[in-house]
Amino acid sequence: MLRVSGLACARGGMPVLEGLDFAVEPGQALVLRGPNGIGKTTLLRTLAGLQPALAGTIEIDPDQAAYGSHADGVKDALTVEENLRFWAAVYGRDLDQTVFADFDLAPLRRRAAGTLSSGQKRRLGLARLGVIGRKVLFLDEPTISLDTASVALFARFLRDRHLAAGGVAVIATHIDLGLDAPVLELAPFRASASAKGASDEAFL
Amino acid sequence: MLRVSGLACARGGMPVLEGLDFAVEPGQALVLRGPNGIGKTTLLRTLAGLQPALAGTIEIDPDQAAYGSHADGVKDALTVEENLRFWAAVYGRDLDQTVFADFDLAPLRRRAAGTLSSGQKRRLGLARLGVIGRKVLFLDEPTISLDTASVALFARFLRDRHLAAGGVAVIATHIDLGLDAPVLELAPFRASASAKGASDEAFL
Amino acid sequence: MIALLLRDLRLAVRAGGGFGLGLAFFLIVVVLVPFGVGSETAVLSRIAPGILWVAALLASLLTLDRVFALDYEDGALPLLLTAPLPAEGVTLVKALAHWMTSGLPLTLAAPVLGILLNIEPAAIMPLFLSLLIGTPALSMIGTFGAALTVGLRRGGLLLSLLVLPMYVPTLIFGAEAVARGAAELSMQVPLLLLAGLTAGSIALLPLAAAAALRVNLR
Amino acid sequence: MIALLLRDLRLAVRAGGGFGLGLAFFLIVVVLVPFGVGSETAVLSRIAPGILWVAALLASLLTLDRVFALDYEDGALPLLLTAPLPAEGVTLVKALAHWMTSGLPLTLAAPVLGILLNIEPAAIMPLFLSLLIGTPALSMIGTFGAALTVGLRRGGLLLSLLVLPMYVPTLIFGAEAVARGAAELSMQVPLLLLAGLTAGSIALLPLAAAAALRVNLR
Amino acid sequence: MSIWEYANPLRFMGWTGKVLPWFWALAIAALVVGLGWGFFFTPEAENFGSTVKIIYIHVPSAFIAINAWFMMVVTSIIWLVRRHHVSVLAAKAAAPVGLTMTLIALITGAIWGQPTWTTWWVWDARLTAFLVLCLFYLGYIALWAAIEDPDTAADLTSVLSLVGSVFAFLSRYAALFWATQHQDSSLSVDRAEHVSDVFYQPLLLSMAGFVLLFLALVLMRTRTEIRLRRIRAIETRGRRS
Ligand code: HEM
Ligand SMILES: Nc1ncnc2c1ncn2[C@@H]1O[C@H](COP(=O)(O)OP(=O)(O)OP(=O)(O)O)[C@@H](O)[C@H]1O
Ligand SMILES: Nc1ncnc2c1ncn2[C@@H]1O[C@H](COP(=O)(O)OP(=O)(O)OP(=O)(O)O)[C@@H](O)[C@H]1O
Ligand SMILES: [Mg+2]
Ligand SMILES: [Mg+2]
Repeated sequence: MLRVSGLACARGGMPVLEGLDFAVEPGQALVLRGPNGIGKTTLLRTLAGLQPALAGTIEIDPDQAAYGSHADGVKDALTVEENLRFWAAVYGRDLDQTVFADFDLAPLRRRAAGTLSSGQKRRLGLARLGVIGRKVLFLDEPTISLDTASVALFARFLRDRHLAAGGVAVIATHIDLGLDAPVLELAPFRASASAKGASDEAFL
Repeated sequence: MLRVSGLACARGGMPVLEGLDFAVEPGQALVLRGPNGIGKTTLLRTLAGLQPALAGTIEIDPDQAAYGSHADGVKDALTVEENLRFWAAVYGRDLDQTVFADFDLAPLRRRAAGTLSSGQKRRLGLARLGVIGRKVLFLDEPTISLDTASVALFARFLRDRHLAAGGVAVIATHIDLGLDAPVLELAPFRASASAKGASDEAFL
Repeated sequence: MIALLLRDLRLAVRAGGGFGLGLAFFLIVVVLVPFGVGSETAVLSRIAPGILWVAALLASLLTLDRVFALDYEDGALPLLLTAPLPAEGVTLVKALAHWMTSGLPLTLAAPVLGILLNIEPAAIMPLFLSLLIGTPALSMIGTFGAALTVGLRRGGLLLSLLVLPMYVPTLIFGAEAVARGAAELSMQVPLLLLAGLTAGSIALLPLAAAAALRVNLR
Repeated sequence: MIALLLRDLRLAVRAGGGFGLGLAFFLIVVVLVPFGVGSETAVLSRIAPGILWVAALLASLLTLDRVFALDYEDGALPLLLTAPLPAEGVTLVKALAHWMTSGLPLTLAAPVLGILLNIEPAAIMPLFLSLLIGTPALSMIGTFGAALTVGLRRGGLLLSLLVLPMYVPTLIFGAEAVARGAAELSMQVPLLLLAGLTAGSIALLPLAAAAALRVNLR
Repeated sequence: MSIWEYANPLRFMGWTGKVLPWFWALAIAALVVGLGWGFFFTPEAENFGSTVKIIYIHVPSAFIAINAWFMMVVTSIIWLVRRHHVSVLAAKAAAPVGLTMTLIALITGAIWGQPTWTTWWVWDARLTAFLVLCLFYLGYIALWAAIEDPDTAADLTSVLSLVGSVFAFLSRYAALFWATQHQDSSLSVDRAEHVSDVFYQPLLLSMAGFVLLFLALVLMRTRTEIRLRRIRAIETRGRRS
């Protein structure tokens, strides 16, 4: 489903991580751990195809990846339902109504997203993952701003809806999601000072 | 230092919290707890004077309050040090150099804030609290994006620098800061459906 | 793609009168000019077509920073680019949405505003036609400029600096068409050139804009 | 307050040529007009002062959305308003920074651009003077408009709609001063009125702007 | 060894360091001789008077102004295709030189225009196209200045220079089209097209001088840009360790 070998990635022109090898099988999640600034976001962006890898290969089932960034991409002027309906349409799907229950959004359905509290907005951002029907999710700190009940809700969605259906998820987070998933500690993969690939290498 | 009685506050024209009474003595912190959307942000904004209270009184030592919002107000184009120097100047103070150690920013000092990772940026946002010299802090989810080490760093700053010097802090957070502080659960203060003060009340 | 177009139009409308604001700006510029240059009818009717074209350019410019910046700021842009839409399609749809909320209403309003500036009656139809054919090029060129500057916080002014020189050929052909129309000469050549410009922009600029977007989100 | 001014100027410079961009826009508008209205020297020199004033207005307008919006988006604005600076002072400093990065360079460049438009030599000094006296009012009025629209996502267009009508008196007195100067009449009256306008705006508008800011952040 | 090896920044610094003084020497020699000859040892043209001498600055600077842009486009394409840093830095270095040459051409043209056309400026096709070129230079430079990350800036400015060239070219033709519609074009520069032989040789020489000057300036500025990148690279390295 997802196989990464010898991956190195860079941010701001400097290598940050190198020598990453891992594979995630269907139904499995992988949690990325590491101190602030180690390169979790960078790794996820690379996996999602937003930036090129410095080295190594990434194999993903074609047309199955989706990226969930730090920011939600929620449109303040649209209602909760319109936001979700838009993303479903972009991915060529109908809006699956169960998502409102899954993310406790039913009472907020007709509210303009701009009037949501930070946690409610985040729930809406996560609910996007429930409507796009992608199997390989790359999630960057998905539980920010969520209270414990909402974190549990999200973990349940991941476990029962996503992974149970054979999906895969790579999740960067600082808190414990309560998922039974292997943890990849990124600290050992910090790029060494001698790592190749800095964009200004030629100038040294 | 901070005394609140009979406070009610509203968001988007609707009362969200009512009947709040509490006092925080010098050297003490108060943690606000409550599910997403209960009104923590609203309460903190009201305390900070950004929005008027519906009812009740707020007594704070004059010229001592400072607000730390969800967003950091960090300028991407300025360096870490320039950002902090600016805030120090706005509060009429010199830049206290210990802040770089307190928030582990010393190596990032000359970096443009726009190139920081989310956690590093957040540390910079929090470091502002260390340079403005205010005694009464209202903090809205200060630990978002922080790894555990940084959370501990922040808790230590609060305990050893701020509270130890007789400061006060009201903190909305979903995680455990490791501070020995009383917790105010907001759920019981949710405004009842009959609460007075909605902006469109006159039309009913 | 249609979903994206609908969303953008809806957002434009919700953000407070999407269609109206570009128009209103157009109107105001047209009203300001007589205050600046004085109200002599002869002078005004002489410069009216040119001023209308320049005002249309500026009104189109002023809405450009909406094209990508909003999606960039709230994080929707990386999500769109990782979605199963070709980046070229995204830029094309964005340009189309921009045209529908700025170029099109401007075109429809221009004849009326022309009357405010004492435009010669013979010039009204040419003005309308040339705007109709020319404004899509403006939107497409502008979208390219917006893609170049999307990473920059509030690149509005830089955007104008990049985009306005590229508007020059469109403006020249457009204004020329009106001038010829007013003089009852054949407008065929400038209009054809204008159409060529529009077609060329629509065919090629989405590629450049998509490349710029990808670089900016890297 | 000085810290805020310095920060704003520094940000303007870092954002890529703060001072230069307003100017460049001004230049471009001036270049575009002849493309629109044609190259007849007589017509151009007739409309030059008016066009320069309108262009200055637009250049000043286009930089307005930087005044508060950036600070609003990254959350610095509520922090500034809860800081020990009077909100009126904040708006005044913002207007000053805006003037220093837009109005002042425009004023200095206007005579040179006037030459491009074949302005009459007698009109150059009046143009310079009237811009020098009038542009601070533009910045102050614009800052008020920016304060009104700060809560709105991408209020740029709405901002122009609100601000441009308020620019009308400044434009009229400014253009009148230049017209009289060019005709070698006394410019004293329009210049005095312009000065009054500027002084009045600076005295009163910070209050209104601060009130608008507070409401918007509520 | 492939010729691309010479584009490695460090090697580039090596060989340009050696040739740069020669460029300077040749440029100065050609300019001194060309301009001196032109200014002091040519007759005055019958219809221009002594103002004709300005041609020795005006025409070469206009020539450089246009060709500098071509050079930037070519080096930008090389960057996009082969990702040679020096190539795009050369484009970056050439832009301000090109802009200055454009301004010199504009200003000398304006000074020349004052006695000949009795006005500083006319909206002639060539002049307007030149003004538009000036704007493209400004935009290109501003885009470089606005973007923090050097590689992003290199990519985006390269795309801009490509697309911009197409529009600059179109503008030139549009301006021609536009100018032929207006009587003012009777004042066109093109009328002075045929430069008689007496003026021709010194003109050629100062033209060569300007080309050499341009090359020297661009090499020098490219070297500065490389050094700046080098400082940046060393600084980031230092901060990381
Ligand atoms: C601001 C005003 C002017 C500008 C921007 C300008 C610009 C130019 C440009 C772009 C060229 C083309 C150079 C080339 O293709 O290599 C040129 C050439 C030339 N200009 Fe000017 N010009 C101006 C005024 C004048 C005036 C007033 C005269 C004299 C009456 C003049 C005489 C010439 C001549 C003789 C050439 C060489 C023609 C040729 O080699 O084809 N220019 N100028
Ligand atoms: N634009 C940039 N230019 C230079 N360096 C950058 C840039 N963006 C990020 N960095 C650096 O790259 C490193 C990796 O950043 P990244 O955002 O991937 O970290 P992260 O693991 O997601 O951290 P966090 O937990 O704080 O979100 C950090 O040290 C950061 O300072
Ligand atoms: N502009 C608005 N208009 C209407 N209702 C709003 C608006 N902003 C917030 N609300 C509502 O007010 C309530 C309180 O919001 P608030 O942001 O204070 O919650 P919170 O406790 O901070 O939540 P979170 O933990 O998610 O940040 C929420 O139910 C929210 O939906
Ligand atoms: Mg991160
Ligand atoms: Mg909140």
